Amino acid sequence: MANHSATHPKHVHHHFVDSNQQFESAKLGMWVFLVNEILFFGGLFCAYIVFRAWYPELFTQAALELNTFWGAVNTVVLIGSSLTVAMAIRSAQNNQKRGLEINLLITILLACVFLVIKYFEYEHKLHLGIAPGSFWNPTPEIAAVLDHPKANIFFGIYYMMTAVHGLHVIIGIALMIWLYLRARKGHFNSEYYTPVEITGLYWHLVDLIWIFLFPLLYLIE
Amino acid sequence: MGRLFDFMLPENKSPLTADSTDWLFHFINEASLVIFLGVIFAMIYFAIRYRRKSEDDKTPLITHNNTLEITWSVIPLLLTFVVFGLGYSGWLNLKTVPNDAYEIQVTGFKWSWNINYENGAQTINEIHVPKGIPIKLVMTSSDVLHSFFVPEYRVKHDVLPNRYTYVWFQPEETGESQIFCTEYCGNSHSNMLAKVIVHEPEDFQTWLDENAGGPTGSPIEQGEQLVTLQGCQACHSVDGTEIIGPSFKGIWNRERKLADGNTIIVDENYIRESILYPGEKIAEGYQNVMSPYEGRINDEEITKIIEYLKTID
Amino acid sequence: MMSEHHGHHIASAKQLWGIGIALLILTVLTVTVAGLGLPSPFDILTAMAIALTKAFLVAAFFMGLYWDTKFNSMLLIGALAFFILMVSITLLDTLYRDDIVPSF
Amino acid sequence: MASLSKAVNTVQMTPKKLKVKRFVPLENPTNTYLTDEKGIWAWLTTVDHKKIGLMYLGAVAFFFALAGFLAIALRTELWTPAKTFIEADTYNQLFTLHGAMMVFFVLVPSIPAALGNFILPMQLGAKDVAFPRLNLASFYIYAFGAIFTFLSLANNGFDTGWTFYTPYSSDTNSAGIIWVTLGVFILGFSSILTGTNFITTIHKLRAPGISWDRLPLNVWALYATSIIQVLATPVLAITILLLAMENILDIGIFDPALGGDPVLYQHFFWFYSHPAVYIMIVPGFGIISEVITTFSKKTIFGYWAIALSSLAIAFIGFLVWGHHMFTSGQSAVATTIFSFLTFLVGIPTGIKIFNWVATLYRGSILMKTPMIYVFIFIFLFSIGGFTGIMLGALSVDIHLHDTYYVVAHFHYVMMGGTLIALLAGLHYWWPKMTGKMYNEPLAKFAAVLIFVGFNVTFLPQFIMGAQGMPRRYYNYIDQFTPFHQTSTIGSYILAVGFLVILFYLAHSLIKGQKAGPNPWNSRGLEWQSTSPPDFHNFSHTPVVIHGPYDYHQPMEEFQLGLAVDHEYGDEQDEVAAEAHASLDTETTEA
Repeated sequence: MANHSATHPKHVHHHFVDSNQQFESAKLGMWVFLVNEILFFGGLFCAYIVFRAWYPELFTQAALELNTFWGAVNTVVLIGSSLTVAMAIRSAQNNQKRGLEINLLITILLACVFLVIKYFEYEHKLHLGIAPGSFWNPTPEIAAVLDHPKANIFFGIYYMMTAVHGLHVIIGIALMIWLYLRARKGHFNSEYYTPVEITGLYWHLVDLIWIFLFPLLYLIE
Repeated sequence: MGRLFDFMLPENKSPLTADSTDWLFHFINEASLVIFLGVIFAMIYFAIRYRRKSEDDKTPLITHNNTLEITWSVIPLLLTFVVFGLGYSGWLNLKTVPNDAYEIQVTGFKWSWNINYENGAQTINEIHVPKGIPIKLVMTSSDVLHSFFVPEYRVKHDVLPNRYTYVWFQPEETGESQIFCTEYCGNSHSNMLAKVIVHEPEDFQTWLDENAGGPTGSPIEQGEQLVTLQGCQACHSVDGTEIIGPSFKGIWNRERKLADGNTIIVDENYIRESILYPGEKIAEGYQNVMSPYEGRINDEEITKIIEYLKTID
Repeated sequence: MMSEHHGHHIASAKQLWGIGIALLILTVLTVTVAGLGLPSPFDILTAMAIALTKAFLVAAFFMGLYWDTKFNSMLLIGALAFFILMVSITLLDTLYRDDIVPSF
Repeated sequence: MASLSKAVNTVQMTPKKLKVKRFVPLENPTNTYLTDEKGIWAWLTTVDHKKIGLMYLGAVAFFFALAGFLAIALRTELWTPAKTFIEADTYNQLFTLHGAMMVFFVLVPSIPAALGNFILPMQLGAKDVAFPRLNLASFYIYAFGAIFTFLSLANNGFDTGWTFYTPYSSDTNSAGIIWVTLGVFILGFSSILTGTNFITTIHKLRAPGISWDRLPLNVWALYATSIIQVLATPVLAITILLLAMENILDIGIFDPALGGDPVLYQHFFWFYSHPAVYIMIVPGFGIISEVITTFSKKTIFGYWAIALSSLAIAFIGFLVWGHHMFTSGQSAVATTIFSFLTFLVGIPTGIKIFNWVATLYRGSILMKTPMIYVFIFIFLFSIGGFTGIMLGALSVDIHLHDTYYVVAHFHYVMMGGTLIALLAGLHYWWPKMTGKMYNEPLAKFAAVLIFVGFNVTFLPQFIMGAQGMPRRYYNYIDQFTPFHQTSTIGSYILAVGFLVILFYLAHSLIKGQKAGPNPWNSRGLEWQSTSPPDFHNFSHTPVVIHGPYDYHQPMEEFQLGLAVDHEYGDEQDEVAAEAHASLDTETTEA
């Protein structure tokens, strides 16, 4: 904090003493923001837990309509993207411009794969009339298996959770594209890679949320 | 009686439910007043005694005093424990309905209270009860949240759709007590008033027997009673006055302009639809605020209401 | 230089790949265990135990909490604590609605 | 006086020694944050925390005036038991708007985002908050939220009460509810960004020497507030999102008609909205601590008791939300536990009040306007606190819930507490923010008007509430007429009080006397800069060797800065630093 002798590099804003203080501040700020995110999703998890405690049989029944295989594939895809983001940060720390670009690109690609799979899952459910809220209109075959008066609520929660998570994935993709463009211009190096680091933190959180969503929604037998 | 803050509370007409509440109310007020006056007195005394005499005043360095800190943490803490305990026991009493309580069904809806008795008697916005025995109200709502409040009995509970909640009380004198709805429920929330009417036990029995079985008389007379009991008049007048919805006066077989621009003839089917699914065809110039009566009224009753409406011209 | 910057730990590629593979194995494991059809509540307990392990791996190594200042870990733990608080107090209501007076 | 003393002190600080010298703030600064960049565009795009703070202050004042005007309309309507001059629908929309605006646009951002933004970095000796651009973004997000809320008025409005209870709010056909939920959702982000910014700033941007035991209590209070903002606001966001989805899509989580549970909505809502009460009041506590020490010229009594009680309130505040739901139909177990915990939150609040009063003991007390507001605060807030104890007691709350007693209680806490503290802070820091003094006699007169008007307005509400008058009533039964009329008269007196304040503050901006850097002779770090401060707050890097309330130490030792050349920052900085150095006449052994 008291180190004033170093020159003030260009990427350091005027109100910071040095690069390290700026980096630490950004990282702390991001963690505080992640606290927000956790409690934001926390509300949905809370609704989930309350309703699951009330109607455990509904959750067992309704989870059968969700495709465990594709859910698992999506889990693997997101874990993979977390790994590539971690590798991207490592590349930036080691001044590997090319590695950074490639890892970011793979991450974006995996995030898109996640969304595509999610899209087909939604599409399939909507086709069967398993739609949120007032669009709830299951086909007779589904209604026969899913004969619970509160089935609409399970899928209300399912759609809210996955849609809000999906929205975070989309925001993540946008951030990642922004990083990629900056990386190509050579903005990042071992001295300055703060945006990569904190976007990485965000992306890992998106992965963390999914790590819990997957068993809670798909893996109830 | 004769406590300092008596002027704040309404008359106590149900001592079994109100006494402990009132005692605690007075206790907290009096204890608070003593501490409050102490704090304010100290503050003003210091302000005068230690007013600034010159800009060079030197003040002593007093950083803290653990004894004092503990004293003024622990004493209020103990006091609040006492208050918690008393509040808790009073509340347990409010929750514990005596076994021999007389049960009455109450349904809240926008914006009236419908009261049902065991023998089929029905009233609107009037709860007739005998004095001297515990009364239990089993309450539910047919639309949004309401809250049932009788200040003179110190009882209150929210009324929820798809759930039953209850309050109990035991009035000890005949007369009337005001009922309020205290959970905001829309336009006429403040008109959702009702009364508890306390009778001598024998008078109550007479009243109950006279009203057994609900509406009586010709279909038209029954229709008229139903319009009252279902609370229609909170929004629809029968004399042409505009309240929240269109008046019932002179609508039968006439043309009616709808909010979507179409015109319709007011006939049996339109009235039936408007009772069961009021949002389908809104009359021009009115808001869609009525809650659907689907499930709350049967076809026979609708027919009687229609017969009655035909007669208002 | 790097020793001064305690936030700038560089994880080795080997470490990161190791964590990634561990996460993959745990995913396969949780799907397999779910297929066994353990009796309730053991099914949900194992699923949550595995999910928590995965979350720990991600937070500690991918997010670098293991090398980071303690305060950032405290933030994460604090957020979880408040989440648990929210859920457990809400459950105190929703699970005990049938008791007319508290049955302590 | 003119000697160019180059003598330099060495202060022992871990881990290394710092060379410090004294910097006396200029009496007549030529270059301040107000003259730094001019023009409306410079203001709108500024990332300077001081300008953003002022913009927030202006916006908060605007919304307060608007919501206050609505309050006057409501009180006027309540002059007679039936219709006085507006329809029921209008009345219902107005009280909803009054509540929503006062809570979300005024009270939540008032002290942290307006005064806090201005003062916090200065009290830390920082040049700005950690994320200046996010700070500006939070202001615009706030503005957007406000616009959406007003758009709801163009879409049939909303009349649900600021609590938006389901199923009333989810069944309503008015599109207004969608717009306002969107507005509140957006506002939440503004609040979150402010909280995130403050936490990071307090952790990472403290000037050399400001250890945790030298943090001003205002900073401790803002720190506690920020923690609540960060932990609670996201839950509001998700609640409001679920509510909007309930209204648009009927997803059924909260609507009993679709199988959901309206009481669950209340849990979600109050999980935010009860801690939000502390978001509003805790920063007020911070201001009181600052003002009371300055005008007693004395060390705060019980520094750690006050600092830690803020954190305790922040924490316990999360455990008591269910006391808004004693009659709602939540379980008996939950009700009991919530009631018990509610009393615990009263204790740290009481501790604060006792410590403040103890601070006055043997002080050198000067009754300037900010100090008068502190006295008013302690008077009104104590009443708010005691009536809070009343409402926490289970059996009594059953009777008082949702009556005017509750209305009076939260006005005593929110207006008698937060708003009076805001006025104390505004008058206290006004010379620092503008460099001008206000008219002291007029200010005292306004304070008295507000005190009298407030009590005339809200004391009768305690009585009629206890008598049974429910809240949110357009019509009322005749027996309450005298109370309502007294209350209405009181509200007019209050309004006049605020108009007087508006008048003399505006006058001060134009014709106010120069204030000088430290008109109250405070030891606070923010007063050791020029009034108004320069763009970087200080022309030097401040070094702190005493606590902020060490009035037994000489003023010189509060004006220290790093005695090294400014090797960073722009050139103006260096010039200013040299100008100060030339004024440096003596040094003190530290």
